[in-house]
Amino acid sequence: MDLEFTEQEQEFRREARAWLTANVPAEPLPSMDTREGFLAHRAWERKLFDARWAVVSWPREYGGREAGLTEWLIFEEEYYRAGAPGRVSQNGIFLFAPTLFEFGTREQQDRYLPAMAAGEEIWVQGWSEPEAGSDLANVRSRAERDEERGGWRLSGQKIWSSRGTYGHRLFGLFRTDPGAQRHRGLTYFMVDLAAEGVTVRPIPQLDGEPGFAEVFLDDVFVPDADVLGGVDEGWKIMIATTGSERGLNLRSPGRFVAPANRLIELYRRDPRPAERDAVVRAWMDADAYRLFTFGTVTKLQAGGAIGADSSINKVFWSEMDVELHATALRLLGEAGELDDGDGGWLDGFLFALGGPIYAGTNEIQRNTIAERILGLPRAK
Amino acid sequence: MDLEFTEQEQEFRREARAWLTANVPAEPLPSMDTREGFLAHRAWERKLFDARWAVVSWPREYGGREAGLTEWLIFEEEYYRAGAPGRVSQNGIFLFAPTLFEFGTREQQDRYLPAMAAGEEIWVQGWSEPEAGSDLANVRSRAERDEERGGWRLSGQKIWSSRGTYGHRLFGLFRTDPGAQRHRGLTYFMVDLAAEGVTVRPIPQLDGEPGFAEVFLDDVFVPDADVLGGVDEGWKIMIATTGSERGLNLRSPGRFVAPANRLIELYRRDPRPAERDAVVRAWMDADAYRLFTFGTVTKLQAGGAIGADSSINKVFWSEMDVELHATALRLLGEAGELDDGDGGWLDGFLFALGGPIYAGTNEIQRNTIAERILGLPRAK
Amino acid sequence: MRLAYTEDQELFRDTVRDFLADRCTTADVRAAWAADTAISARWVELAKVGVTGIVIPEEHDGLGMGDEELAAVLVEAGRAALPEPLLESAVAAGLLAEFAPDAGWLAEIAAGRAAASVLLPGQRLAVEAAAADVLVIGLADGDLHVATPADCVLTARRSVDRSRKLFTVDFTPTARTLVASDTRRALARAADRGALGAAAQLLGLTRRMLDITVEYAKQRVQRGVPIGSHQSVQHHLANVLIKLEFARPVVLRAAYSLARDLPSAGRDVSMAKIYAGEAADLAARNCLQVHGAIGYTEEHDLQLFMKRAWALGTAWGDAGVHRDRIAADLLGDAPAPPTPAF
Amino acid sequence: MRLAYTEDQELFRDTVRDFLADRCTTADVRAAWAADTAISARWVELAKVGVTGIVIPEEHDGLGMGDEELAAVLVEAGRAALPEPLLESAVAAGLLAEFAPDAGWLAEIAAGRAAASVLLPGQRLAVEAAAADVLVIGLADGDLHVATPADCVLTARRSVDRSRKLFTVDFTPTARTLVASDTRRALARAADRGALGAAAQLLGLTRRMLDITVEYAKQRVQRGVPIGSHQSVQHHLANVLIKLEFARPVVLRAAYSLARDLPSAGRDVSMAKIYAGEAADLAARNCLQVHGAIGYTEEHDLQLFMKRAWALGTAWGDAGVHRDRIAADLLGDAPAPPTPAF
Repeated sequence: MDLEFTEQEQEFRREARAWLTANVPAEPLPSMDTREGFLAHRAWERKLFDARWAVVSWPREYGGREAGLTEWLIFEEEYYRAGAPGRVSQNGIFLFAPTLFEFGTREQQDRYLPAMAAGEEIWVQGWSEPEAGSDLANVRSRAERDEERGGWRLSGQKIWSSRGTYGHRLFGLFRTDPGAQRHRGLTYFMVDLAAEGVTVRPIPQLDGEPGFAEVFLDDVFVPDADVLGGVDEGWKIMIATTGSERGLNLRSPGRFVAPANRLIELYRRDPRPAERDAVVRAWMDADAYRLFTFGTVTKLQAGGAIGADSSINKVFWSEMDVELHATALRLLGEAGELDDGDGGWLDGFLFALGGPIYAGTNEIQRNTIAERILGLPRAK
Repeated sequence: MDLEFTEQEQEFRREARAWLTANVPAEPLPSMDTREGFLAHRAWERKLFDARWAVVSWPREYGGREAGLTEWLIFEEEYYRAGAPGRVSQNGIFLFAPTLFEFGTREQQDRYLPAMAAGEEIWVQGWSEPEAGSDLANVRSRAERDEERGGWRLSGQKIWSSRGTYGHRLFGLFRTDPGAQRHRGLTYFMVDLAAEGVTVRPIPQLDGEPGFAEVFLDDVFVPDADVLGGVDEGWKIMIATTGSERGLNLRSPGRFVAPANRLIELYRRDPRPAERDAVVRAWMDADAYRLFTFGTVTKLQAGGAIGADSSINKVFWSEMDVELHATALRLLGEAGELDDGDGGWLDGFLFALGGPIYAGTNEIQRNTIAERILGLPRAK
Repeated sequence: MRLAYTEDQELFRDTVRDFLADRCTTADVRAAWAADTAISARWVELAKVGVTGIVIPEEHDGLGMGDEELAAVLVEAGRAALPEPLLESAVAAGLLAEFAPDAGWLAEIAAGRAAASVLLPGQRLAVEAAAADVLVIGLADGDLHVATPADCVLTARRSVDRSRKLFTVDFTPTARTLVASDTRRALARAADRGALGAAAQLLGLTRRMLDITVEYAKQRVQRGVPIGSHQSVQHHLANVLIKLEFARPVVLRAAYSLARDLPSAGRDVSMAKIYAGEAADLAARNCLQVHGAIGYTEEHDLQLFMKRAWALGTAWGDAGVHRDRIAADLLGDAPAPPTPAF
Repeated sequence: MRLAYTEDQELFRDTVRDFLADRCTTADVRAAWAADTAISARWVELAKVGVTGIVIPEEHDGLGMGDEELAAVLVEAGRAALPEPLLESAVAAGLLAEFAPDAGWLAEIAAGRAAASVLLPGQRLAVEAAAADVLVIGLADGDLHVATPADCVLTARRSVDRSRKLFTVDFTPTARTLVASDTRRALARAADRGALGAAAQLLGLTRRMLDITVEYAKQRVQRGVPIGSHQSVQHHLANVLIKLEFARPVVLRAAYSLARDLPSAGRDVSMAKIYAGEAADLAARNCLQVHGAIGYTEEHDLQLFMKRAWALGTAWGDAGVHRDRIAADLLGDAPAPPTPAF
């Protein structure tokens, strides 16, 4: 075992910390789901990009630092420790970009990655559909061939698309083979949300802001150049992306270690012994999550894969996050119900409540754990 | 609302308390699942019976006091408060007797109830079968008609029969119509365990004692006089009995209020603040259970029925009982693992662990709550 | 021994329930979110049903009832997520009836021409402090003041539940506003009434969240079956019902104890607040989970009830405060062994 | 950064696992239940594999390894419910190596010719105190004694796990038995080794209970389907796996910290004991529940592992003790803000 960081990693941490200390805005930005906040967050992304901190794990040519997993985790720890703004480009750079790197053509990568990294184009996921529920194989939105123009005509409806209200481009699956069932006959498309035939209906979330949207597509033309990977091969490509969504990439331990430490401070300022154990629990769980992640990194660096383990991960962090924030609200006592209170704990609580739902509900995750890891027979 | 007891009820309580104070053995009896303890517990039942405390809610002619529900609850509170021995005749007097009162002939009642009430004959339930699981409609044990001798020949296998090791008589369902499916064609029999063809295999429980047994029946003759209710009508009769098992009768609040109060004493003698909240929780849950029960009594006295509410009841008390005893073991610290420790907490813990399993697992109870009370569609 | 409301009490409760089903729809609740005050024309109508005067003596045109009836009605208020400050006004009215019965407010409140709010020692936030006609303010030293918003500097605060119009109150006591001293015991009792009332509302909120979700789980079909047929959904909702059914008699008993000022009343109320709070908390969590993303939207009605539940879980003493009180009673230095509460 | 055992460590662990699979079956565990002592002929065989001498220096014929290797092996001991006092002997040997290396016991233990047990300040029960050849006894004043059972009055006590032969120890210290004073720091470290070792065993116990139950849930058919296809069963067992997978790296880190005497070692060990204890506790409960009545019998092997889990959850400081220590560290008066443990 070796739980030390290398001198190079420590230097990387120092550099990140110094830059963040100097550059993180003193006042929180307005919510990224308001028009004003969306712009402010994009400006912040630009600032990160200019200092080469927007996409640390990407190749240098696209603005990254080719950081390894450990360095990426270090950056995330420092990022959340500094209280830096949420990442408005998150679904693009963490969720979609890995797929684009793996399945996109060089031309597609050149066309989209720089603007994504710089916060110029915000990408929006187009997975769920109103009738498909959490089962993506039920996708009904369809793409019809338009030979004449050299592309496809997309129609249908996507829902729960985060950043959809103000975002620029959508990635998602559409049925190209109407005769095929379930996960066959699906193709992965990139769609310009400014194209003719696209209508976006913002959906206000629990916090009142339109954090996600419903996207209606009515005969929207998408050129062949915006098909990702092969036609009818969308499912396997999507699987790679959801692997990222549910796995290591999106939920770095830094996201939880930072609020857990803030929770400790909150308690020390105004101790409520009745909440002592809950505070200790929240801190320990964040710490355990960090250790678990380093264990996963160790496995990956030895050539292993995450696979269904990501379901274990997702259940743990999503439930921990709710408990952590609920504990903070209890510590605040009477002020726990205030939405204009200090520390943004209520916002954090409302945000955390989505965790057990999105990216596959925790019920489905537990089925996956039982069936794919423990080998139990399929649930009826 | 009226949460006072009447003067008559209070007098009943005083009388019960006085008798119990004078008569409960100073030293705990040996486990009722040892041969020695079985005899000692039967002797205790006899003593209760002689003082007319064995079956307080029964008619006077069978040794009871015709106590109403409230008085019965008062008696149970005093009984457990006094630390009196467990009831070795419990399955007879609480589980089987209500059925015998409702469906038995006068002759059957006269034949069996006095010996049951006096602890002379211990009754044993014959519900589960090895392959039937928790679904009693899967009963495979069968009864074949013996016209010549005027009765039936029973064959098959019953399992998890509490007190089966030393008990005298078994009540249970056998299939009298081999062509009928599921809950049809079943008949309710009373079987002498000393009869030819009966083999009893004791099964040691977690505490090491043979608290239940497997009962093998090989062509056991049972006369018509020992059929309870009509032939092929066993299911509806059984339902009445399981209503008792899962409902109010078996789990009086006194069973939990007494140990909850002992838990408070344990804490006060040697406080461990880390367990404070768990102790408070255990006491509150016992108190809430008492209130819930009085609410049920109020409903029953107004002519209502328990019905599927008994599932709510069962889940609550069984899980509370485990937590209460687990808390006590934690309070004992290092001594928590001792089986020869003071207070019998470990024995109580092991006993409590059976609660979420028997009389319909808590998983099945939750399905019942969802389907029969909330009206959700049947689980797949 | 009878642990249930009387027929008269049930009749009154049912009247209120019917009124609210008609006059306090979720659209009405949303309207209160958007308004500056949640006190609307409905206040006078509530008064006509008798609701604003439950604890006001009959000589001041109230119903002269007590905590049992108040709790029964507040369950219905919770079920409807009624935006008006019914509880706060009742707590204030109780103190007015005891210490300033002739100040003229009681009949006004009973008639729905005035609404009251309250600030007790330890509280820093008052509901509807700006729109209320009268503010009853108890200080830590036991002084009781009857003031108007004009006597205070009010700062609006935003609750997660936008229908709760909260204010921090900066109040300078004067001889004019002082109506009584040495009221600590009455103030503590008022706080218990507040906690009981919050518990009652939390019961109603739990029931409503459960009802909404059971309906959804029956209707919503995925992969060809209603989601309510999944065992995990069934167990989520069964667990909510279990919590609710065990909280209900605990709240009922607390109302009984408080109405009679029994020695156990404080502990009984604390237990009620804890149990009802836990039921509502679990309901919010499990019902949201069963709904999935649709429940996470502001468009869906579930959020109205979840947010009220979170707010009331915190208000009038959260679980930690009440657990401390019970622990002190059960485990403290007092020599008396715990006895059954009745 | 590498949070995993080395290849050498894994090789050693696998050797022990294979040995135990062969030589410590559940029948063997049951034999220990029935015997007066759980120290059997297997002790010499364990010594041959190196297991009794893991923390004994090489110059005394041990392997000269430390807490990491000890923890790795104790996971396997837990998986097998090994009845011998491997942990207690190792804790004793560690103290002997530090304070009485030349008393002659170390090589005897390493060779399996002797077994040791230990009693630390705060403990009142010692495992195998009668059958052990040497008892290492630390007193609250910091004195360390090396005694034999003959120096003590022993009273046998009965553990829920009958393979744990427990005794209360009545010991009168003498000049003859005293080997060192001022050993408080070493005694505290020894207690941490004990807690870490218990945590490691609890991991193995959890895994074994889960394996037994997954197998049962696949095989057992009710109403025509294996019970493992029910969502409630799936979720019970998934929850156990989640607890286990998150406890595992916590225990690993504690072994790392303790092996290097890092400043955070005490807190890390406490966290390991808590997480592994909770995993085992949930495993016992859920696995019993999935089995139903058959799991409630003494005939079924599940009970061997449940009972060991309950005993070890209590031994070496239960969750309350360790939570108190972590809370003091995180929330106490010390000014340092909490930092990541590495």
